[in-house]
Amino acid sequence: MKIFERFLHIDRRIIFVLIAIGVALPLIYPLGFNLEVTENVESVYNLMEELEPGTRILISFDYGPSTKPEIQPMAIALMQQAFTNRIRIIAIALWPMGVQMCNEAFEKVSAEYPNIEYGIDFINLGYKVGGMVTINHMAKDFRSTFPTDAGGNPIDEFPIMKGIKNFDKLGCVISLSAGDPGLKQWIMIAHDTFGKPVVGGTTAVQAPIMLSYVNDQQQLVGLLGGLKGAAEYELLVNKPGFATKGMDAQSVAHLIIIIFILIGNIGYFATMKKDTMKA
Amino acid sequence: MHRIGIWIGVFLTFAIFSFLYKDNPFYKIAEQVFIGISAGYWFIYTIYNILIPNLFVPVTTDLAHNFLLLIPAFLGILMLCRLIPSIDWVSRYALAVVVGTTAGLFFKRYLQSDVLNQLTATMLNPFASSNAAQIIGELILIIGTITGIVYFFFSKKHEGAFGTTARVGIYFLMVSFGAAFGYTVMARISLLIGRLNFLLGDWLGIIKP
Amino acid sequence: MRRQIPMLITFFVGALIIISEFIPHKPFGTLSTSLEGWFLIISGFAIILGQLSLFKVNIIKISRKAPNWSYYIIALVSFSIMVICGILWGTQKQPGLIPISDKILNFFGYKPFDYIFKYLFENLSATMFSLLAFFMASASYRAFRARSPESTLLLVAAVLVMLGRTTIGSSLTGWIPDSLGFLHLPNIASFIMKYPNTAGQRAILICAGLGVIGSSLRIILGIERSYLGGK
Amino acid sequence: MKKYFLYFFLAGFFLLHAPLFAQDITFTAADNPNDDGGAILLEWIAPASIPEMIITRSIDKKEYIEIARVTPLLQTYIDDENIEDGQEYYYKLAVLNEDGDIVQSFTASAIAKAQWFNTDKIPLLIMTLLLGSAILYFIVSARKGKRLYIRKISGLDTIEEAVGRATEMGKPLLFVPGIMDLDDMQTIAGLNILGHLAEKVAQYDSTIHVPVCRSMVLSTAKEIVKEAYLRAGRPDAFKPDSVFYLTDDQFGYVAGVDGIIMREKPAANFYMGAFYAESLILAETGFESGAIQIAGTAMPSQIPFFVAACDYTLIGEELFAASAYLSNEPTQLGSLKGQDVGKAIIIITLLVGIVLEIFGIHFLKDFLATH
Repeated sequence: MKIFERFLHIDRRIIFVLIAIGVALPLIYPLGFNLEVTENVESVYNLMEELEPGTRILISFDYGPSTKPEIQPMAIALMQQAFTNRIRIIAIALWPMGVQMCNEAFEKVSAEYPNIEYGIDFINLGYKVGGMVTINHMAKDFRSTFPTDAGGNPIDEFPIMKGIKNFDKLGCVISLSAGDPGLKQWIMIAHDTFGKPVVGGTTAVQAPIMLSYVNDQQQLVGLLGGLKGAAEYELLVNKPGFATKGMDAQSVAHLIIIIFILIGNIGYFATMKKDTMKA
Repeated sequence: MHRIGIWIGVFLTFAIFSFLYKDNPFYKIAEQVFIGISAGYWFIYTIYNILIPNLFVPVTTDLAHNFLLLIPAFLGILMLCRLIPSIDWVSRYALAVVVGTTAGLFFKRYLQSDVLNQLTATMLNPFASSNAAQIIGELILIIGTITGIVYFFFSKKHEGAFGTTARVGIYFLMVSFGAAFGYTVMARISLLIGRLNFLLGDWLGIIKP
Repeated sequence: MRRQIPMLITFFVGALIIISEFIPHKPFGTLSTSLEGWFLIISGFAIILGQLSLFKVNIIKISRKAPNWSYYIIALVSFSIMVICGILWGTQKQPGLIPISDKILNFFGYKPFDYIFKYLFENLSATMFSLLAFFMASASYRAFRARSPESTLLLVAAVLVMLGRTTIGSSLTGWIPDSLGFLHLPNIASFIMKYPNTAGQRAILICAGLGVIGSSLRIILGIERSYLGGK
Repeated sequence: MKKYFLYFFLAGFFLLHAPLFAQDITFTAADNPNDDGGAILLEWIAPASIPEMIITRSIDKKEYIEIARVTPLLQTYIDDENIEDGQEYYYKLAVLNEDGDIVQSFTASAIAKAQWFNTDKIPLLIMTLLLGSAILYFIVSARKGKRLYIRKISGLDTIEEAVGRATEMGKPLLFVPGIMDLDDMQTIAGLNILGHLAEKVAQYDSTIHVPVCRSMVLSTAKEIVKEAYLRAGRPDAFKPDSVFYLTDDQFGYVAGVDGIIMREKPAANFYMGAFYAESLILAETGFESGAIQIAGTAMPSQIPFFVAACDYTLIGEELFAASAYLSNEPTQLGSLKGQDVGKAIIIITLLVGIVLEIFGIHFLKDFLATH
């Protein structure tokens, strides 16, 4: 049974090439599988829809270019939903690269919403170090944590910041997070200490851990996990974008990996049986 | 310059992908550029977004109200003394403040969020629902959480009924590791989709980026 | 002096932060708030320290002609270019020391700092992590074997989640009638995520949480001193 | 005539709506609880049909200034603009109609003050005291010399077996202490295990490679291996080069370690410490080379790869337990024992809570859940 031994020793470069093709082809020739919206994504959407026009929310950009493909689509879809409903966004970043991610998302979205004005409907307050400690500080004294926006202009100059001294006047907190500091810290401080509803968009790596917080204590109201979560959200706000486009490629790549896992295991069991028979 | 930028990006992308074949000078160059730029970015953003607005501006414009900020400024400078080996021990004073604050905050926040709230979130009445899947699910959740904690119990030998409970616990842990594994596959593939979208869209223009 | 005073500082700071949770009254509440503000500034210096020591380590490696030393020059140069661009012309939102001329702005389309970020850094960083997609695929094939009941459970859960969490999962089992809806792959994946996965993760969270509590307590009380370095 | 018609209409509006509002609206002001003063909590219950309401504030009941425009759905507003403790503030809640005219108003007043104890935090305080004292008690008793039992961690039995096998085969062992610095507890735990492993290596006269990626870890790991050889009575056999620095970069380090695995084909690989994405690359290369692999990490997202590709994996807290078990250090043992008491408390509370919930008694759950 030589073939089974072959199964065990496929050159990894063949796998590399197959994965690359498996991802590239569906991008060029979409297959058009349909998408189902899951419960946790819907909770995020509903929370946002229930906010009254004019409400201010805080979005924290806790990621960088390394995870941009997964999280940027969420940022864009959330911004689109907020601006459609006249929800105002205060953006901050716990990762320095988050400032640029936020700028890029805003530039893209604001082109569709000409009425949105910086300082009234949206503000980018820039990056602060310190993770959990800094969140705790801004929850008690927001204005001394953020004396200026990302451009160094005092926040008193912007109408959107009027009366914001802590989290009291925020509708909810959203953390778009790729790790630490990120969503976990926001849950611990913004919800568990100061009682603000928190929702999150995370990389798929983070999602299984964060699901423990989606519970009847509402530590986390809802969660967008990875590209799939982003695609579902694009579907809900009815603005298909990068994530929706990537779903087919994602499916095919998963299938390829599953097939290789099966091949590896078939080879393993077949050769093991032979070994034990010999013994 | 947009086009040139794209070409630089493509070159760097392939330089890093060449690592898949084997470690080589192109990869090493790209890696060092990455490290250098990343460090420069952190440096600049820390100065513009933190040290200037939160320290320099308040202290220089209104010292009377902000003189207390000179304390963290002093501690920060002590922190930098770590670069000079002969007096690097003074950085411990600054480190002590940082570590003390973190330890104090971690103590209460982990206790609240990861212990107390997780505990109350598991206090469920599984029979409250009429949906069979939910009843089974919540029973699984309760049993899994308790047996999982039992697995991490170190002051008792895993034998007899206790050992069996721990054994059940490890099975639950394995399922969650499997789920986490599946999700990680998903994450990494998404990043590759992002890259190919750049190559096929922004660079080659085969698809709409 | 070199160890006792830092330990005392840690004790007072840590204790104050914990006490302020229960006693919001002055001075505890206000003191802990100020301390957290200081933390932000000191951590800012810590980041600067990190970048400067990277600079220093690289210079040492180059001057000692450590293996591959020539590559470290590249890191130094890119670091310096980034810092100089940032200080001179500033970033997208932030003005720098000298006003940027329209000529440079029109030439690059962005400020130089942002140009480097957008075209060099974003691509480098994104590609670095997408490498893992390939390693992930080959590792799944070569190392993931159903060798024991434990690893079998892990594999089965992984495969179900991988199928259920993509569009292909819903297409594969889309024909299943509603009465057997629980067999629908996305529903199976959701069930796994919501119950057994959460049970396992929660057990880990609670036990790791207790671990953090234990180590924080040891640090505050000065029993655990490894963070001070040395013996 | 038109004018009269309007008056008539307005009067009708008031007659119809005003009493309805008055019945349904309550408005209260009180000190915002559990803070250090400077804030007043305003609460109202009002029918959702009201389009807008204005809150005004006064200190002398004469001059009122607007502080916010709110809707019935919001239900609460915390006024923390320039509030002085001890001063009485008077509030008016004015109900507007669709045209923006004031239809009716309600008054309330309150004095802000700081609290000495945050009553929301009683369960947290109880838990803090319970856990804190349990951990401290066991640390103190362990330091006094009390023997504390820690169960054997199954992966650790294989250390001796792996060293024996390496000696037989004439192959080295590989130990990777993670990619984080000494400030990570996992690195320290990993190095404690290295100490034990190195002692066995010295006894069996085998060889070990320890590549590291942090300069601080380098000096500490060298020290630990040297001490281990000394304990084994073989200080002469210690080779300082066996612990060496590769590079600080994550992937550069992995490439280096991969190279060692492929060239030297170690009989056993140990990965003990804090790992990120590189865990998978290391575990895969090691698996291919056919080595016995033993891993330990508390990084939740990396455990799956180790579990799948290694023969034994210390999962999460097990890493710290192994470190305590091997180092036999009283503070670590005591702390672990204290945490176990915490786990026992949690399981018991959880069981009681579930039973109470099943019988429809929500007291315990409500008490512990602060929000």
